[in-house]
Amino acid sequence: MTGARPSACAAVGAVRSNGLVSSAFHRLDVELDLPFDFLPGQFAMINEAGPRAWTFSRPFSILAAEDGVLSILYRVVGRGTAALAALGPGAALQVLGPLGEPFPTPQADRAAVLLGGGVGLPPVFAWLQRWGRPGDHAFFGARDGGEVPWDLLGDRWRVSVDRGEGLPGGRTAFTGVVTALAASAPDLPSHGSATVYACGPGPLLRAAADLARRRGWTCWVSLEEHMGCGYGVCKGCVVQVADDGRIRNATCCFEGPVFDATRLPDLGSPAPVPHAASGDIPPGSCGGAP
Amino acid sequence: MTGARPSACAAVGAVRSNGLVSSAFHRLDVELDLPFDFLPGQFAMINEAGPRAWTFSRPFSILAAEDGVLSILYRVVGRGTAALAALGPGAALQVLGPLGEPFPTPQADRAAVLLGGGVGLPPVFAWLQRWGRPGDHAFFGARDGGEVPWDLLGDRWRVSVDRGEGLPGGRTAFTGVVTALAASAPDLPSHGSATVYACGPGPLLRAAADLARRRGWTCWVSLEEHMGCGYGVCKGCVVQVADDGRIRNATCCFEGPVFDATRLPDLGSPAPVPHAASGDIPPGSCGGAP
Amino acid sequence: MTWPSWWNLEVTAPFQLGPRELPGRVWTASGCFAYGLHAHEFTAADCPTPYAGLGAVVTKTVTPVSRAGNPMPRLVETPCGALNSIGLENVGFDAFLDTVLPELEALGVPTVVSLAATSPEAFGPMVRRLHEAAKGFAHWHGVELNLSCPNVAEGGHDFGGSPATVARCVAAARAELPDRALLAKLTPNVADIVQLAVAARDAGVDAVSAINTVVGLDVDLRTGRPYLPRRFGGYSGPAILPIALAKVDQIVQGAGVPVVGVGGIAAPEDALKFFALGAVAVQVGTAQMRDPFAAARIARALGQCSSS
Amino acid sequence: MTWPSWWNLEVTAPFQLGPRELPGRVWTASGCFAYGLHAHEFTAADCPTPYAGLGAVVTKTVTPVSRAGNPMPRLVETPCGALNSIGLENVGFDAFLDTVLPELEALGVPTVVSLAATSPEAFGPMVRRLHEAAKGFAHWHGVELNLSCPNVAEGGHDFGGSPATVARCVAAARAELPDRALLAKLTPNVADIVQLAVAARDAGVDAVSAINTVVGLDVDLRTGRPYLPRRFGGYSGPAILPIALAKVDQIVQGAGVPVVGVGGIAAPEDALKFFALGAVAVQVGTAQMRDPFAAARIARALGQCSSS
Ligand SMILES: Cc1cc2nc3c(=O)[nH]c(=O)nc-3n(C[C@H](O)[C@H](O)[C@H](O)COP(=O)(O)OP(=O)(O)OC[C@H]3O[C@@H](n4cnc5c(N)ncnc54)[C@H](O)[C@@H]3O)c2cc1C
Ligand SMILES: Cc1cc2nc3c(=O)[nH]c(=O)nc-3n(C[C@H](O)[C@H](O)[C@H](O)COP(=O)(O)OP(=O)(O)OC[C@H]3O[C@@H](n4cnc5c(N)ncnc54)[C@H](O)[C@@H]3O)c2cc1C
Ligand SMILES: Cc1cc2nc3c(=O)[nH]c(=O)nc-3n(C[C@H](O)[C@H](O)[C@H](O)COP(=O)(O)O)c2cc1C
Ligand SMILES: Cc1cc2nc3c(=O)[nH]c(=O)nc-3n(C[C@H](O)[C@H](O)[C@H](O)COP(=O)(O)O)c2cc1C
Ligand code: FES
Ligand code: FES
Repeated sequence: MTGARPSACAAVGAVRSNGLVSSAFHRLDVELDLPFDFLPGQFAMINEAGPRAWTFSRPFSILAAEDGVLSILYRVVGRGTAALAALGPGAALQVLGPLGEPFPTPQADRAAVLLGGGVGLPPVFAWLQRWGRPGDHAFFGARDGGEVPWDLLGDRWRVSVDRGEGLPGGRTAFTGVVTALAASAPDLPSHGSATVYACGPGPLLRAAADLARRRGWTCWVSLEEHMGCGYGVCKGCVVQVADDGRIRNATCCFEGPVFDATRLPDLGSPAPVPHAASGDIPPGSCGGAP
Repeated sequence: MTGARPSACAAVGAVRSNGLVSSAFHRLDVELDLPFDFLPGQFAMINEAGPRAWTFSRPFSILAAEDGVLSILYRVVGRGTAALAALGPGAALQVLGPLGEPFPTPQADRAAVLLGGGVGLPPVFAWLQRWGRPGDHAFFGARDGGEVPWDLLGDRWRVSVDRGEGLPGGRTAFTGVVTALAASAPDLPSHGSATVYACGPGPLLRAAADLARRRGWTCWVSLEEHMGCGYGVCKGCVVQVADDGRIRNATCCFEGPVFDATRLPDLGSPAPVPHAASGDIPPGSCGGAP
Repeated sequence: MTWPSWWNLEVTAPFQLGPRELPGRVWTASGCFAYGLHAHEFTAADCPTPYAGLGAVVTKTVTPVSRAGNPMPRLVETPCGALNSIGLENVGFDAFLDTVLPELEALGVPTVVSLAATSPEAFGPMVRRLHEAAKGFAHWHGVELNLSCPNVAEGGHDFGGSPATVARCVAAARAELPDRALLAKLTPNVADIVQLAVAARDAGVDAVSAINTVVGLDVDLRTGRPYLPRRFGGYSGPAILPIALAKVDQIVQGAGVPVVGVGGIAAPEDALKFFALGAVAVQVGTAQMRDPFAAARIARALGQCSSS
Repeated sequence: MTWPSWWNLEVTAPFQLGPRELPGRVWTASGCFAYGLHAHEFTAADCPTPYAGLGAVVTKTVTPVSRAGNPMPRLVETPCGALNSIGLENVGFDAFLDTVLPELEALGVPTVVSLAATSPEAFGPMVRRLHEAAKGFAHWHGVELNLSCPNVAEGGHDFGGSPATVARCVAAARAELPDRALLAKLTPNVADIVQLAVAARDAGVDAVSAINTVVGLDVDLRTGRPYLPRRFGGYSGPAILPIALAKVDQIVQGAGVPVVGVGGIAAPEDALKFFALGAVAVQVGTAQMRDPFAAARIARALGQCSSS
């Protein structure tokens, strides 16, 4: 979609800093042993190094990568992220990245509408940092005011919260979902003249696709799926995409995570049609993959 | 042998301190959530708490247990002890103990000859602390002067080293094995009038048993075997003992680790005779225990 | 831990297993808690005794004649489990009946007796003698046939591998055991464990226990040779949990016989997984070696949640 | 790491396997590195490319017609491994021959092609077509038959479970493959893997690969139901290492056929254990998913030691 991706490296990292930047988001900065470049929307697979490594690394969108330091923003949701949150400075990590299809670069004639929900912030944040122009619009949604990484966001981002609690003094936020905030913004681009870049939970992506459809905007979404390898080799992360009116599996990690929303039946776009041929071996207990 | 053992507790511990006390010996002090009493020669099974626990806890002789703090002395030899050495203050441990048969208490008419080799020091050290009398003799052997925990030993212990290196200023040590140091000591008890308490590597125990045999002394040794459970239930730690002229398996953890050296064919005591009946099921792939 | 909404089993309440009511659904597994007598004076801050809330102690398998077991070393730790090659060291059936069983009864320990024999038909007389010796015992609840031993009379193959032999073992024991629970413990080292479970069911078992250990091997890198003197060992611990869950699911779905789940349980969540698949009870093996209170703690954790 | 004194194999030197010389003894396993084409531009500080020192990339199993695979989720992580239920998603044999294999040849990647089919006899024509398509290819070294798929023609049972069927698969492929190495990959989910290896040997295989994944299951505690939509998955990773070592040892001792060891290798020490038992080569599967350089790093570590 965007041409050449930077090639990935399997780097060894050392935690530089790791801690909460809001009530729910941790920021991890890792020093790497290799130069690391990325395009906004790409992600990295991260794991502990050594005998405590988990079977599978975990995917995290890249927030920034400067001077050999990779930064991510994460929420603790399970065992891997809990283990990550327990690491102190100096802890050794293995990092594979950058991976995946990035968000497209800006188009001269279209404003960008960035929609980030929760820990879906990094790819759209990185997009604005890299490609943002004065006329682009940035919206971020969180559960409540305490969750919002205010210092990171600065003034450019308009913020929505599900519940008004935890808003620090001097900050304002819209109460409601982030797509409602965006839809109600007075300065929104007109019909057909914007591109949406969205990352966040499923309902956000569906609402974003819907908003874009109604306004005649292009809409790029970054999906999350369970991942095994993150670099396209295991087929453990497939999502259904429509190609030529047929639905087929695409790897979220390699063909995605960024997709054109109109290709994704799960976002309510084209009507689902039957799967492409599944071959002549029946499903079931299959070699190495029962 | 010594009557009632204190009953064991399955305690939760928190590391109070953990660090080197010589070039090779670490001392670990653990605060326990239960009162903990022991007899010298007993040991504890120690493991990390929580999901990082190893399948099997590791056995360590008890150096001391005072005011709810258990102390052990250990050398890093493999993965469990390496993991132990990496734990800092506050780390959670699971501790099961005290376990096993302790060293017998002193006999009025016999001097004690304590022989400790390397990390075999704790049980004999604890014996001297608890039961020691002015006429008892304490000998400790290490690989070199740097390995010796001088501050812990104080003046009471006579020290031997394999190699003279690493001797701190003001300290003296015999060069040779610890049993040679003991045998050459000018003030040794006469024939038949001493009891040896020994713990250390196999060659030390064999030499101790041999010395005792030649001098007509009683000899108690503390054995080390691989252990699974440490409390007698898995039969994973058997040693061969002679009973009534026949050899049978005894659990090192429950019937031992302290044994009368004359019962141990492996220490060159009685001549080995055939195993006791092995039942009518042949050895081989056996239920849960192939 | 937070408990799933579907969970409503009372694991520390009595339940019926064949002709017998057992006091609970969390048991210790054979061979990992000896005869259940080594830990009764142990203390812990959070549990009164290692038996608290237990449905049964399955005693170490006893054989007609005592056994000295295999040479040392007998255990290898692996990253997520262990291999054992104990070789069924046990005191023998006579000593078990004379000294062990009466002590368990006196202590009030709910007991399931694990037996192995040299031919299928040998189980009948063993069970009959057990029945006589334990007449009137209130805490002896059942027998578990350990069918993973070589069948001497029939060429040394495992009893456990052949459905026909499993059926003969069960039938012989059942004939002498009208009033206690009869379990057959199945080996996972077969292509189709459902066939074994069906055979056991048809021969009259009240439940099958699944699984015994999985055949494994570890190499001693210092020598380049297998670490255990007999090369192979029985693999147990958390590493085998997914294998045990698969076998239990196959049996529950395919054989319609009650299943006692064994294999890899180290935490309450692990036990829950077996119950979720339909197991009527669970056994804790390897984890009991590390912590004599493991099964009791799991029972307590699961019991608290269902009663809240 | 320090290397054991008995170790003297040159794992990064060419070795003969049947009619073919392969460039090394550390390979990637089928299904965990796709077709070997996703990582060739990856960099690492300590390894020039993910292929450095590799003896072969065993490509993802391809079937006569492309497959969409199983529904998501397809993977579950367990404490020491993972379950997968990919369902053999693959591009199909035609696309493989047209686009994948020529690219591997152009890149100079040593390749072993993994094939599955719907009947034993279908392997013959597949191998023949492969042979024609790859005529003159210098880097295509062999074929691995994935015999763990349901045999449609014969009632849906796994090919891999029956020695007779294994023999027919091997014979069909061998007849068309005089000049490349032929391997049969065996399933561990049987009572006696030696019989399968003997059948493969007698039918003319050059080596057997052991093992494929072990049947496992995990429960989703939120729902109380199996986590994978098809209930069962293939268990892989460090947890299965002792099982794979046991199977490899049984085959080496009992079947006298060269063995390629697969299962649970994540570190050089793990690979060493297979070589210690007599394996002629090893394959790295699950660990390759976490680290595209896993096999290359293992080859490098083992290579350094033998050449020092
Ligand atoms: C391309 C991509 C980019 C991502 N970027 C970020 C990011 O920048 N910050 C961040 O905090 N998280 C991000 N995630 C999600 C993150 O990978 C998961 O939260 C993490 O893998 C969970 O690991 P765990 O071991 O803590 O949880 P687990 O114990 O594995 O799972 C806990 C819960 O999370 C769900 N889950 C697990 N993995 C995923 C996944 N990959 N996608 C969706 N749900 C999952 C599980 O179903 C379960 O409900 C991203 C995911 C993808 C695919
Ligand atoms: C009753 C008893 C008391 C002990 N007291 C002490 C003590 O006070 N201080 C101390 O440092 N150590 C003591 N040990 C030994 C200690 O238990 C082992 O060093 C420890 O278990 C090794 O664990 P690891 O995981 O580091 O090594 P592993 O990786 O398990 O093994 C490393 C090496 O040590 C050997 N080994 C492992 N376990 C034992 C064992 N139980 N006995 C002998 N060799 C073993 C292995 O064969 C291997 O060569 C005692 C052992 C016993 C049985
Ligand atoms: C040291 C040891 C000894 C065992 N002895 C027996 C035994 O005598 N009889 C038996 O039926 N199972 C025996 N087993 C198997 C266990 O009862 C259990 O089936 C197996 O270990 C799997 O459960 P786990 O993973 O909880 O240990 C033994 C297991 C271990 C680890
Ligand atoms: C995600 C995944 C996909 C697999 N696909 C295949 C396959 O297509 N063909 C095959 O023969 N084996 C397949 N396997 C099995 C592996 O090749 C290997 O035999 C097994 O995973 C054990 O090795 P490991 O523990 O190193 O992963 C697959 C394994 C995994 C984890
Ligand atoms: S995670 Fe492996 S293919 Fe996407
Ligand atoms: S270690 Fe289990 S019986 Fe001694």
